[in-house]
Amino acid sequence: MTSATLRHTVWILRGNPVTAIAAAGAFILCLLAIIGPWIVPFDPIASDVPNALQPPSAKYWAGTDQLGRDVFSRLIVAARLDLAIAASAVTLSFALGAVVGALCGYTGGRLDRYVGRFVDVLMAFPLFVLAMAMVAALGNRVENIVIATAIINLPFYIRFARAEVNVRRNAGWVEAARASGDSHVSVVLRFLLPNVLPAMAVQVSLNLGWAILNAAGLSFIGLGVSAPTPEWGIMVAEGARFISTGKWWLVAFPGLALMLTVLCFNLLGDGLRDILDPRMRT
Amino acid sequence: MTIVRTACLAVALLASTALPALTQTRAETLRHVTGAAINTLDPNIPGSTREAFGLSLLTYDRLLSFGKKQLDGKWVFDLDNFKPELAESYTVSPDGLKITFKLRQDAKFHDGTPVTADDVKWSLDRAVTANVLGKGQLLTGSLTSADQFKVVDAHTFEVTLPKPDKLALANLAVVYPVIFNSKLAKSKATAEDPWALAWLKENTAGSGAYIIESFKPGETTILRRNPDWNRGSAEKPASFKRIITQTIPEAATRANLVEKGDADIVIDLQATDAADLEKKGKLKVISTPQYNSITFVSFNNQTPPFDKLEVRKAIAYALPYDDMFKAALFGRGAPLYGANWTEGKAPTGAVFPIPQPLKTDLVEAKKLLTAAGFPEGFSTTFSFNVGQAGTAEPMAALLKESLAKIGIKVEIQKLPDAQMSTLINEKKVPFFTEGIVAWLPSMDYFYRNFYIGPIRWNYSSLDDAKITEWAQAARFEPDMAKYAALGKDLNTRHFELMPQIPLWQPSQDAVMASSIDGYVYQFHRQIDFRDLSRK
Amino acid sequence: MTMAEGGPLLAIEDLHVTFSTRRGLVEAVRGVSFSVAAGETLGVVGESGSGKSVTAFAVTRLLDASGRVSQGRIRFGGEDITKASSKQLRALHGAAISMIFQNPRGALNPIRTVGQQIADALSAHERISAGEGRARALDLLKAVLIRDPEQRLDAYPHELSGGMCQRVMIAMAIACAPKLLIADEPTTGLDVTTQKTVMDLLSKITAERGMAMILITHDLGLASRYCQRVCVMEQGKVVEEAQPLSLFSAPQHAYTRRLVAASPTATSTIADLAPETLSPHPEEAASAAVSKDAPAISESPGASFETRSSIAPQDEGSGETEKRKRPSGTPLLLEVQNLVKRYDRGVVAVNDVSFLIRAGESLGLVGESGSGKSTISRLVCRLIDASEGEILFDGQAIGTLPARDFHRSPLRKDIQIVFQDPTDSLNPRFNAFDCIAHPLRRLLGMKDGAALTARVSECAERAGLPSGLLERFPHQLSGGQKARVGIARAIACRPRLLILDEPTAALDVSVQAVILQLLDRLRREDDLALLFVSHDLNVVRMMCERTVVMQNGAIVEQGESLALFGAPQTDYARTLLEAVLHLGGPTAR
Amino acid sequence: MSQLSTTAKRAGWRFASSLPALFGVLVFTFLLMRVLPGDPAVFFASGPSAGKEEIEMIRQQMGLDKPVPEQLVRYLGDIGSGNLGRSLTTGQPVLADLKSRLPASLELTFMALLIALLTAIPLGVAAALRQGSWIDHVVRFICALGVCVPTFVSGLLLIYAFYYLLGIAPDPTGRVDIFTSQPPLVTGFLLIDFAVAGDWEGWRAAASQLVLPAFTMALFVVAPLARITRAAMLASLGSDFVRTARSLGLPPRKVIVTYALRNALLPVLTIAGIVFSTMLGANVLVEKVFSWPGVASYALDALLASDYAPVQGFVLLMASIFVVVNLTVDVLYGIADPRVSVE
Repeated sequence: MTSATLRHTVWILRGNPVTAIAAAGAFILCLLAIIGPWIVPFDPIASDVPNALQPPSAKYWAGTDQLGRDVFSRLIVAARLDLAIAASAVTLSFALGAVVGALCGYTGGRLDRYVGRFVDVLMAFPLFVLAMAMVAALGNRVENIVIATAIINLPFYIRFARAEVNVRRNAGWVEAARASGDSHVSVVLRFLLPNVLPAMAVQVSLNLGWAILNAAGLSFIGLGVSAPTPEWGIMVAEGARFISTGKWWLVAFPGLALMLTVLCFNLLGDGLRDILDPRMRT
Repeated sequence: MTIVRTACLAVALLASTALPALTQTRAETLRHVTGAAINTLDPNIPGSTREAFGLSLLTYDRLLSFGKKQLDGKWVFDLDNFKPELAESYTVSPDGLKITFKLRQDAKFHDGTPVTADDVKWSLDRAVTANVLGKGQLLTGSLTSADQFKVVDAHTFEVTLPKPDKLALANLAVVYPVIFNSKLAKSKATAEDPWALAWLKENTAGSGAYIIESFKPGETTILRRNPDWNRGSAEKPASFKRIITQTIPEAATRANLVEKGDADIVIDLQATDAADLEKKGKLKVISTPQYNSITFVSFNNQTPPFDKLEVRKAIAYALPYDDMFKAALFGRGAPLYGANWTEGKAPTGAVFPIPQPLKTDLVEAKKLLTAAGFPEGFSTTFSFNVGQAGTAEPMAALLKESLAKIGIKVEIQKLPDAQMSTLINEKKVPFFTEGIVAWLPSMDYFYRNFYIGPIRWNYSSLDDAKITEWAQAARFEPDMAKYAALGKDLNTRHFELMPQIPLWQPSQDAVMASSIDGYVYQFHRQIDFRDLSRK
Repeated sequence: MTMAEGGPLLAIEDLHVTFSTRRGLVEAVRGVSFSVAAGETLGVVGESGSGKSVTAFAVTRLLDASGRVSQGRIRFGGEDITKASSKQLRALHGAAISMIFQNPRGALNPIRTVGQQIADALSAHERISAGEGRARALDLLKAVLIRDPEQRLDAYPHELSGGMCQRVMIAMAIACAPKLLIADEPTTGLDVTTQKTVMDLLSKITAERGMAMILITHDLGLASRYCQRVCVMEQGKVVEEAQPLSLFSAPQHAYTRRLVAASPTATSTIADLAPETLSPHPEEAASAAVSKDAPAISESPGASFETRSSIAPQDEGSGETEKRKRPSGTPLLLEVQNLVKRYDRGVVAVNDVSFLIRAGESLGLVGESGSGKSTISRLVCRLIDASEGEILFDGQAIGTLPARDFHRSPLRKDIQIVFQDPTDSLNPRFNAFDCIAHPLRRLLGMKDGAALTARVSECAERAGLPSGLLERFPHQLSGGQKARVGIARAIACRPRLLILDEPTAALDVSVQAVILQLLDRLRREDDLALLFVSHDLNVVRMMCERTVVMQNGAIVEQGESLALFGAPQTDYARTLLEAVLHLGGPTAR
Repeated sequence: MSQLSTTAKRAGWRFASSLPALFGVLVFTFLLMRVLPGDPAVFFASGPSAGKEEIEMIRQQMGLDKPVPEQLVRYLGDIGSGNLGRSLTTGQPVLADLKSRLPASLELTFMALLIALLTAIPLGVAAALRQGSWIDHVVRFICALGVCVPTFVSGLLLIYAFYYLLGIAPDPTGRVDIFTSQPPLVTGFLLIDFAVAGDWEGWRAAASQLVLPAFTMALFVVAPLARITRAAMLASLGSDFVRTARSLGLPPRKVIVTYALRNALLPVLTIAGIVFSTMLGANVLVEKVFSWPGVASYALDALLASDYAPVQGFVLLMASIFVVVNLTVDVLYGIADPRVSVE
């Protein structure tokens, strides 16, 4: 990041407190994901059945669950897994989608048509059902949830990268690179990709939240991460069963955590878009 | 700006439509909500759901039905006591090999045709001959061939048995041997489908207390009372004019509905909702331990390390029973642990399951595990299916935590229902929780169906010569004292071998409007709406 | 609105316009004053960033949200409209003052028919029925001399050519008979021939209807031909105001002098464009010192109102006669034979084109947009494959190696290209150093180190790029500087043939002048052959010994530049030449 | 005229080119279902004595005893003859199930999309007109808020609040109050059928059932729609033709609505099409929570039971709808934007 970009970023953040707050929130989240297990007041896994279903109190800030586990501690510890799921799913589809999409967008022709067909097939799928089917088929382990989420995200990244590269494929600097002795592949990888990555980074941060929600949805229908691992989606899904009996804290706090996280990433994505959008640089 | 204004108008319009629906006077209608779905009208079709079985009890009659008895103050079905349905009376010959039924003269099918012995013959022939579910069930009562059924005259019917079988009559009272309108059914039969399976799947040809008014699989079934039906106890039609069964997948919503009075009865609530509603006291909550069921933690006894008795026992002593019972079921059920047996012998043999003398004892568990050659413990997986996650998930978490204390590392596997049943059928799950239910909960029936042979329901893959021998002997043992003695040996042996760890019998929480009367816990864990009335 | 008798129609006094940017307030217009009398045509001339368009938008108060009039007064018809409410302004817009914009296609609503849009303009100020609107729209279309006006009424802008769109735009602007027409670069982006007809139409209409017009343009020729009075703007100020004849024949202000000199005429030479005798542009002076360290460049990156800096010429003026004659014994460098390029769906972009370039020779390729000249430059550069035909370079058939593999060819470094849009031709993520070093690394296999740094600096120096700018990224450079980076990159590997695809089309005239001089110098120093693609006939005439004229993918005429421009043989070449505007007084009206 | 024929040609071309995708979906789903580790025969052989025989019986019935390639060929043949197989979960032919359930899903999705559009477009326009102001930030925030609550949570909370606590919403038990008689079947869309029958009481009942689930779904898609509206509106407000309109003194309303908004709605149309197809497939959870008898919850139950035929049928249906929606969007786009031509 050059100093000019840095200055620009600072300017954007100053004019845009929402983005600044979102960035701070995302930073805190990442921090919690790293140090979470060492700062929580209770063991997030250890049960304490006599103290089950306690409402929030000074001791249990967010109450306790069915097994008497401290909801607050579980929330904090879950940050790591949730962020990991979201980040790895998005990274996977991002990496694959960017390269494939960029190649398609640059070369056009047969590869583009074939990949386009494949993307059409994927897009024509009801995505959530596809994710469900894949998790059901592969087994509901964390890595499979990640893979399923990545695959259903893939078409968007491919299309996005394809479109972004496509508008640049005839740019002067691309032809100049060819004239400077670069092969097509090297033009795509060393010239076009670095140029479309920032725009895609916006997509990434918007998608991070979506990936977390997707995992939560899978948990709700029983295809999520297995107990007793704390994970927001499954906590919300479990807590949802207690809404009717007024045990609100079981759904409210994980829901809030989920909400704040997704909110952070979404607002950050919006902000990133502003930072990276050259038209904003008046 | 027009758009904003239009949007405001639209929102206002939408909001105004969300007014409270008018409460209708519907005392004569019973609205039942359930999480599952009815999928066929003929309970014999392979793949029929429990709700389909429940429905068939209303649309069809059988020769007999179970009587009722009180168990701890709750009405439950009685395996040994029958009341006539289409049969007016029945006699069993002294050698127990011939049962003669006298049919009611006044019974008519829904289309007005009188019910005759020919219809009974055709229906029972179908149940033991066609590719239907009844076949497998009826053989547990020695009913296997059409030759055993004989029409004596229009209203007399005879069943012959190869051996005196205690469960023969009971088998005629379950859901499969329903009596079809044979004339109607035969008219719909084809050469490929002589038993009219396809037609009966979507149509009824019965004489039951209710007639299908509308049937939307997976959504709603509406039943209209059959005014001519008089097989109930009071010689009059069923009490409710209409019965609506609706599928509401979300359990919390079902609880809301019944609490708000929009639904009249529901039997598949989450334990937490049932407990909550009971505490509020507005509704009638009848909580009956399912005395014909067991929820257990099972091992595959053929798979190491669970082929070692000490390992199984070690785990049995390591489970946190009380916590599991409280966390998973909120204490709603009958525990099958914590009994006191003298000298390690089962106190009774006439019934199964009975509580076993198990308690949490980590020291003992560790000792047993060391004896088994696993002083450092081992790693394994513990599986349950998604459908049971509500209770199994907290249970599994506690189990994992507790077993970790004796060095056993457990990875929890939550499997989609179909996958779990497939794996169990292939005997590929080493360590898991499941539940079993016997429609005919006699002691030998349990042992024969769940602990013998390479069949799917033998969850523990137990293969013990003594249990096999004693269970087969008990089946045809006419002397109840000897039967009880065999049962005592079986129960004791079962505990000693520890093929599974029985945990509890969960309660069926029937939650209903306080005006509803006459609820009886039934063998198939569905409601027999013919019993119900509104005060 | 009452008109003050005898007073000017529009009077601007000491107008200041400021924009709020993140670096604070930027003053784009700094005290402009001028007036327009009723029926008069005033030209406002200046290069990009001079504030001429901002002035126009300030008059109509159509500035961006970030810009505002900070000082001064605007009187229209004697009334002060500086502080007019938006309602008052709405009454003025279209009815009293209309505007015509550049990029006419973009200025029309793409999803509304031409007739509807004209009717919209009418109904904004008059209560008229739909039928009436249509009828009057038709009349207006006839007035702007559109062919088949009945059919055009229901056409969408994309179905019309750029020239026709501009006519529609004019029809809309004059719909409510305004007193003043402000035409902001009305012909930029149009082909020369179209440019002429559109301007002729504008002057005819304004004359017929007694409308005053402010013609805002960067093109001195255009202003001289159509205006009665011309204001020259520089950096937000009017530096000179005069009759066109006197202005161009005897410019008073230094800037005007430089501008006049830089504008190519029918007779000017490369050396004339930026003679040393003229004082350089104040900001150029700083960057002119190529070899000096750390030039104090005051222009800031990314500013919309940046000034194009450039470098003063150094050793021009020599060899004017020498370059016209190349001995016929000079070896052939490039030989293009029967080149054809077909695209899908039967579009033929290049149709049977043949020409030669000798070593060190400069060949011009002229034609209007769509004539296939850019396709030829890419074909020759081996960026795309030809459908038919041969390209021989130094006697070798280079067309046989597919374009996809040509990057491995040893001849790759011998053929290099400079692109039209300097912004578009630089990788936004490379700084100037990397841009120039890239071909050296790829084609000459040079590794990072002192040698590479030295070579890059040398190229930059030769292209007139101060070494202090090498660390900058493209968006931190001005247009002229970016063009220099592009040239430095192209000459880095010392090619033998340099293809120049409209290298100065996106640049201001004064920058164009120095870039042209630079290219001419480089050619002579390296004995570089040039393929110079341009739509600007004056530039080609100066730069090239021989010229090829193209139309619709085929060559219509080729020959020695002097001969061709002096006595064109074909009608098309003649039309092209006639449409070229030269400095001078207004044409007879 | 030529515009119409161009659009028709374009639509036809698009349709033809989507057929391979449909075929791909078909085969892919088939294979995916076969990879599922659950054996439907075992799952449905749940009778108390379910032995090998019963399992075999079901396997035969479903044709699972044949090798997979043969199953695929037979399946494709069946599809060709319009037979989507039979669901074990409901016991009905899949085609009949889908036919009876699709209107429910469509009605819900349409309503949700309508609510979303009616919310998103004004929000997006407001944000664009006041770019950078607090309105812009508030809109951004509201949008972000909508997408960050899982639908099942917002659905359950809405039920809890509006049905259980406040009692102003009807019981969340499907499309219409069980005690309201159904209108005669015309389109399957209850709102239309009730209106056709002139039963306004019933119409009200159906509409009131629709509000909460539709709102839950709409909540989730307001964000992308508002976002694209804002962006498109900004682009079109900054465009040359809006400047032209201003320079001609057109009234602001006309400038904003006729010039800016109509152009800005073009990208919104595209996104709305995508949103519609994704919603239709992704409303599984909403349908579950509101006991809505739609196709998605039907497919979910079938999937968990490894009931192949309904899942395959559902996916095929969704893919077809995807194609149809794309076509519709194309045609609409072609009508709305004269620039579009055959590629």
